[in-house]
Amino acid sequence: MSLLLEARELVGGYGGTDILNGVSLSLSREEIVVIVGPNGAGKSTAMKALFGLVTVRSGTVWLDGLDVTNAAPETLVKRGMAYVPQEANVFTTMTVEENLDMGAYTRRSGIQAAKDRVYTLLPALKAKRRQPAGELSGGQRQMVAIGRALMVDPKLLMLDEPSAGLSPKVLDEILDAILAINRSGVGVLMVEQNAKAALSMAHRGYVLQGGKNRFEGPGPALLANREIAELFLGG
Amino acid sequence: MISDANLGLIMYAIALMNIGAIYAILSLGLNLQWGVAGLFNAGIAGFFAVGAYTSAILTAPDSPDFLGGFELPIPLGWVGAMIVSGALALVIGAATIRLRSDYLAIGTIGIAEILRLFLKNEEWLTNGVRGITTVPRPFQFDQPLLSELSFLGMTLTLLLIAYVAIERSVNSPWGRMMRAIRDNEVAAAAMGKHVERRRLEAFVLGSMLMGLGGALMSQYFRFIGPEATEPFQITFLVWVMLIAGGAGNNRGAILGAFLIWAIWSMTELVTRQLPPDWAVRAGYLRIFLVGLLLQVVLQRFARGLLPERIRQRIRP
Amino acid sequence: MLIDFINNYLMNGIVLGCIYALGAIGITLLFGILRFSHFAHGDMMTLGAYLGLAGVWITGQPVWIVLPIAMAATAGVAVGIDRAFYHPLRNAPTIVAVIASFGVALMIRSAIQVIFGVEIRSYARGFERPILLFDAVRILPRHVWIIGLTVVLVVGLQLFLKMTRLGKAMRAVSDNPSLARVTGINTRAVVIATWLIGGALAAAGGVFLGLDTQLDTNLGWNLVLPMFAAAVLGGIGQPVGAVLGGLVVGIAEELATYPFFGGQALLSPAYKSAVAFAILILMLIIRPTGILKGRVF
Amino acid sequence: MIAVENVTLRFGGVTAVDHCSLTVATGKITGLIGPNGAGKTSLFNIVAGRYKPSSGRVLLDGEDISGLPPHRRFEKGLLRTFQIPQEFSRLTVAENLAMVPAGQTGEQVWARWFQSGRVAADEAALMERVTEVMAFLRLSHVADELASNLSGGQKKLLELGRTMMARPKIVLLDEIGAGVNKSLLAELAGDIKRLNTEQGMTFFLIEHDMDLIARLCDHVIVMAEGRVLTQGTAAEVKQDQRVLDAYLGGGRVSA
Repeated sequence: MSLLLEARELVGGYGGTDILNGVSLSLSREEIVVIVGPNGAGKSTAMKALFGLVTVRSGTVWLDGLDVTNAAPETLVKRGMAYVPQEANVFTTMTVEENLDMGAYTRRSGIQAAKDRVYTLLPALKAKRRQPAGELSGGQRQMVAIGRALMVDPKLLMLDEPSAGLSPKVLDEILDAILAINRSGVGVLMVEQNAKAALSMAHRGYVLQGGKNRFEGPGPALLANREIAELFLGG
Repeated sequence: MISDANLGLIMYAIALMNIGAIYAILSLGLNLQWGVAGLFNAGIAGFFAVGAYTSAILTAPDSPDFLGGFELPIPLGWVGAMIVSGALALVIGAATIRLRSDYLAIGTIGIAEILRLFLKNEEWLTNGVRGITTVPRPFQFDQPLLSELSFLGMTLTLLLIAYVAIERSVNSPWGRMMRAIRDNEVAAAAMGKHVERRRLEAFVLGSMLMGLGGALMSQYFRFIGPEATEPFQITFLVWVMLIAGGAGNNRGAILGAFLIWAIWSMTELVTRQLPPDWAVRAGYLRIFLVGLLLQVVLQRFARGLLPERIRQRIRP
Repeated sequence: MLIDFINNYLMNGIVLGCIYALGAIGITLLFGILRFSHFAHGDMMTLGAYLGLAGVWITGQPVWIVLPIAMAATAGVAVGIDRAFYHPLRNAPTIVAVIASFGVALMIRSAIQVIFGVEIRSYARGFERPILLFDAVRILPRHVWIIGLTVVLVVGLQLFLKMTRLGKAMRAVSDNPSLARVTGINTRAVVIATWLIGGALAAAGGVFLGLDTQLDTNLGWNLVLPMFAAAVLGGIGQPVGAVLGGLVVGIAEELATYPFFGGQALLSPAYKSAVAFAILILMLIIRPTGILKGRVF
Repeated sequence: MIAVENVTLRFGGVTAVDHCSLTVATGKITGLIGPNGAGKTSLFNIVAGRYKPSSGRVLLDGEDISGLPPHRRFEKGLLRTFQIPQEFSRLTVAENLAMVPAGQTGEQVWARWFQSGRVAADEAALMERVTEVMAFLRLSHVADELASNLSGGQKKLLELGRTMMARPKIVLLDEIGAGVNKSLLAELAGDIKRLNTEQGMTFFLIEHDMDLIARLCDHVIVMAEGRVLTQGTAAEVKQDQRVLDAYLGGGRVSA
């Protein structure tokens, strides 16, 4: 099992203050890996650091064996990394189809094939493709955001709290879609507040606290860990 | 005895100081608005013109060409200028002050442009394009040098009063509150400050100073015409003065005014040497260079020569 | 009566509206993408008009022929100005760029004044016989050209924004810059494209105005206010809105001087430009998002 | 003290707060918890006057304050802090605190011209209070530092410091704990408790740290999807299966 992504001892943050104090994680192409942890643990920051949105002051990120520490998002997208931010993750004034076109901005060919693949994986989008994304519901927007990210045929899909603000039913649909995407051969890295739902579907999980790794292991095992449950409700 | 050449030079230097001091008053007004309260006034010329015309009409002798014949004492001309400019600022500010600063800029440009049309077209009031040529000037003596010096004494005194008054307000809880509003209006509102009203205060006060500047300028030249409301001569130059001197610092505002005015006028000495058909163009070249100077300042010395002081302590 | 209204007021209003629209599109696009009010846009129109004049002088061709050259040259200058004066300020508060744009406005204008002088000029133009429609409506050929070319430019721009990769990327950056970055959109290319389009359309507007009236060095500065009014009216960030806004402001300015009641003009022609200001202020107070729901400042 | 009645807030197509009703009792510390996106901060913004609700109303001591701007609510004794610290970046720490108290003589623009002595006297008294508050929050060593140079945790303290300067009747605390280290947080909690018991200050706070919630709050309201899910004491809420689900995960049990 070759590693698609490996990050070792990341330290960094915004401006002068470090939020990450040594985060390490790895992921293979077949995996769904989830990062959980209490608020302020540095989960989203860790993901942004992987994607070049937060400056990494020390530590290294490898993508497919290549050092991509602090590479620009544009470069990372071209190398097969796609990122779905937590908020404001669709172009609201553009139609669903145009959102997908934007996802394909870095590629020159195979756009139609990529689009067809997205519509197969996320069939709900096809019916809405001429509608402005701003008019869609929260769950549908999340689908558009994921679809937009898939347009580059990424090796790695990173999702920042895909469950935020969604009802449990819609969340189930999103998680099912993520499973389908993973089965089609895309590594998935997710940050989630909703630890139960996320860990139950993940191959592996990392629990962060205070900008550091606290626990790691297979999803269900973490979920069964009483200490981790305590961490969320205050330990 | 002073030789004629030296006398000319001295007269020139005093004139430079006189106009510099008037610009310094304008620059102080803009500092109150932009440096302290973060209000983007792009219509300085409008408030300046209103002040100039108000004072001219109030103090000039009767004439069939324009409204007037009040022949009020000159200080009343200043007061009138400040009141009318302030009232105008109140009206325009009430409409636009809660908007983002770009909009305030558009709003104030609009007012300035409409005023320009108004002053040019309403001949009964302003004598139209010919302007008012009988604005009285205080301290007129047989000796031109004495007249100039006395006028300078007056402008410097007014500048000093304006500086002390503004400095006291800025270096007080009021100034602290204004800077807080400038930095973060959401938080200032949450801390119970009436953001819109306070901004309006700064806007009106600053505009009153601009009106005073207009009144002084018209008295100094004994003339006011619509070309004085050209955006370049007033609005733009004052902005360059404040930015170069240091927005947020009253001394910077004054320094910037004298400095930029000196640079501006001295380049005129050079262009005056050129043959006449070149002189006109060289005049525009000067404007170009001032524009370039602003760009250099913005890019390299964004905080000005005398930057805003931090760690201010309010002392009695 | 009605015919007189159409011939002397409505047509002029539409032509003026087209000119405002061409400038307002640039203002609105620049605001959407670079997030600052570009107060030098009027003077960019002046530049286009004078580059057109230079083209006429040099080539001896009518201005219609040199129009594309003037547009291209102005677009190039716009990109250069961005590089020299706005790009270095990209990380500063946006208001700094606004101040810089005032300086740029002045620099463009004074450069033109140095090079071309301040005399009023015009493109050589012979006497034009109006085209008669339905035996009553008279239209000047140049007005037909101006309106027609504006339609072509606006439709072309709309197709570009809707159909092409770069056009869509421009809309995407305008919609959500941080998401655009994450998506891998080349923001530098988008910024350059915005300046090219803004500069080219401004040049067209400037040439049209010079053609319809005369060339003077304050031509563009006098348009700034109505153009901002048009952009705000249409909704900031909305090119179609800017066109609508331009037409509304242009027509409103002309109609304001029409003697609706008796023989007196509704508003003295001297105060025409106050109409734009009134529309602007009214709009800001009543509906700051504009007709087409643009961004609120 | 505060009653939120059937309040709804929509942004475009998204409903952030959905027919939410709740009350905050006078003299108590009430906690508001819930997963991200549950509408907690939106609700705070409505109570503080930043947003107008799409429907419903907010009462303060029985008076409808739905239409009042933030500064009028402040005058009525309602104060909020911000989740992301909203410091006055170009003011020093001391100035950030000193600007808070309302009705300072020197807030009149002409006060320093005609009543300089009184302004100076007021200022001296004010500075004593500022010094106290800074000492209390361990900010004395950065008193003359620009607020923008503070660390995230120090900015949180500054937020709390402004609250202390204002002496309001009720304080809305938006995640005062995030980014503050544990030992300091424990002391902050002690301070909040003391302000509550000794001065009768009412608190309404959003917090993720359940520990802090359990220690401080008399009453806990759980929000999810824009509504109140359940409420009760911290212990009660912690046992509620719906809360465990909302926090630790929704309906999904298998994958």
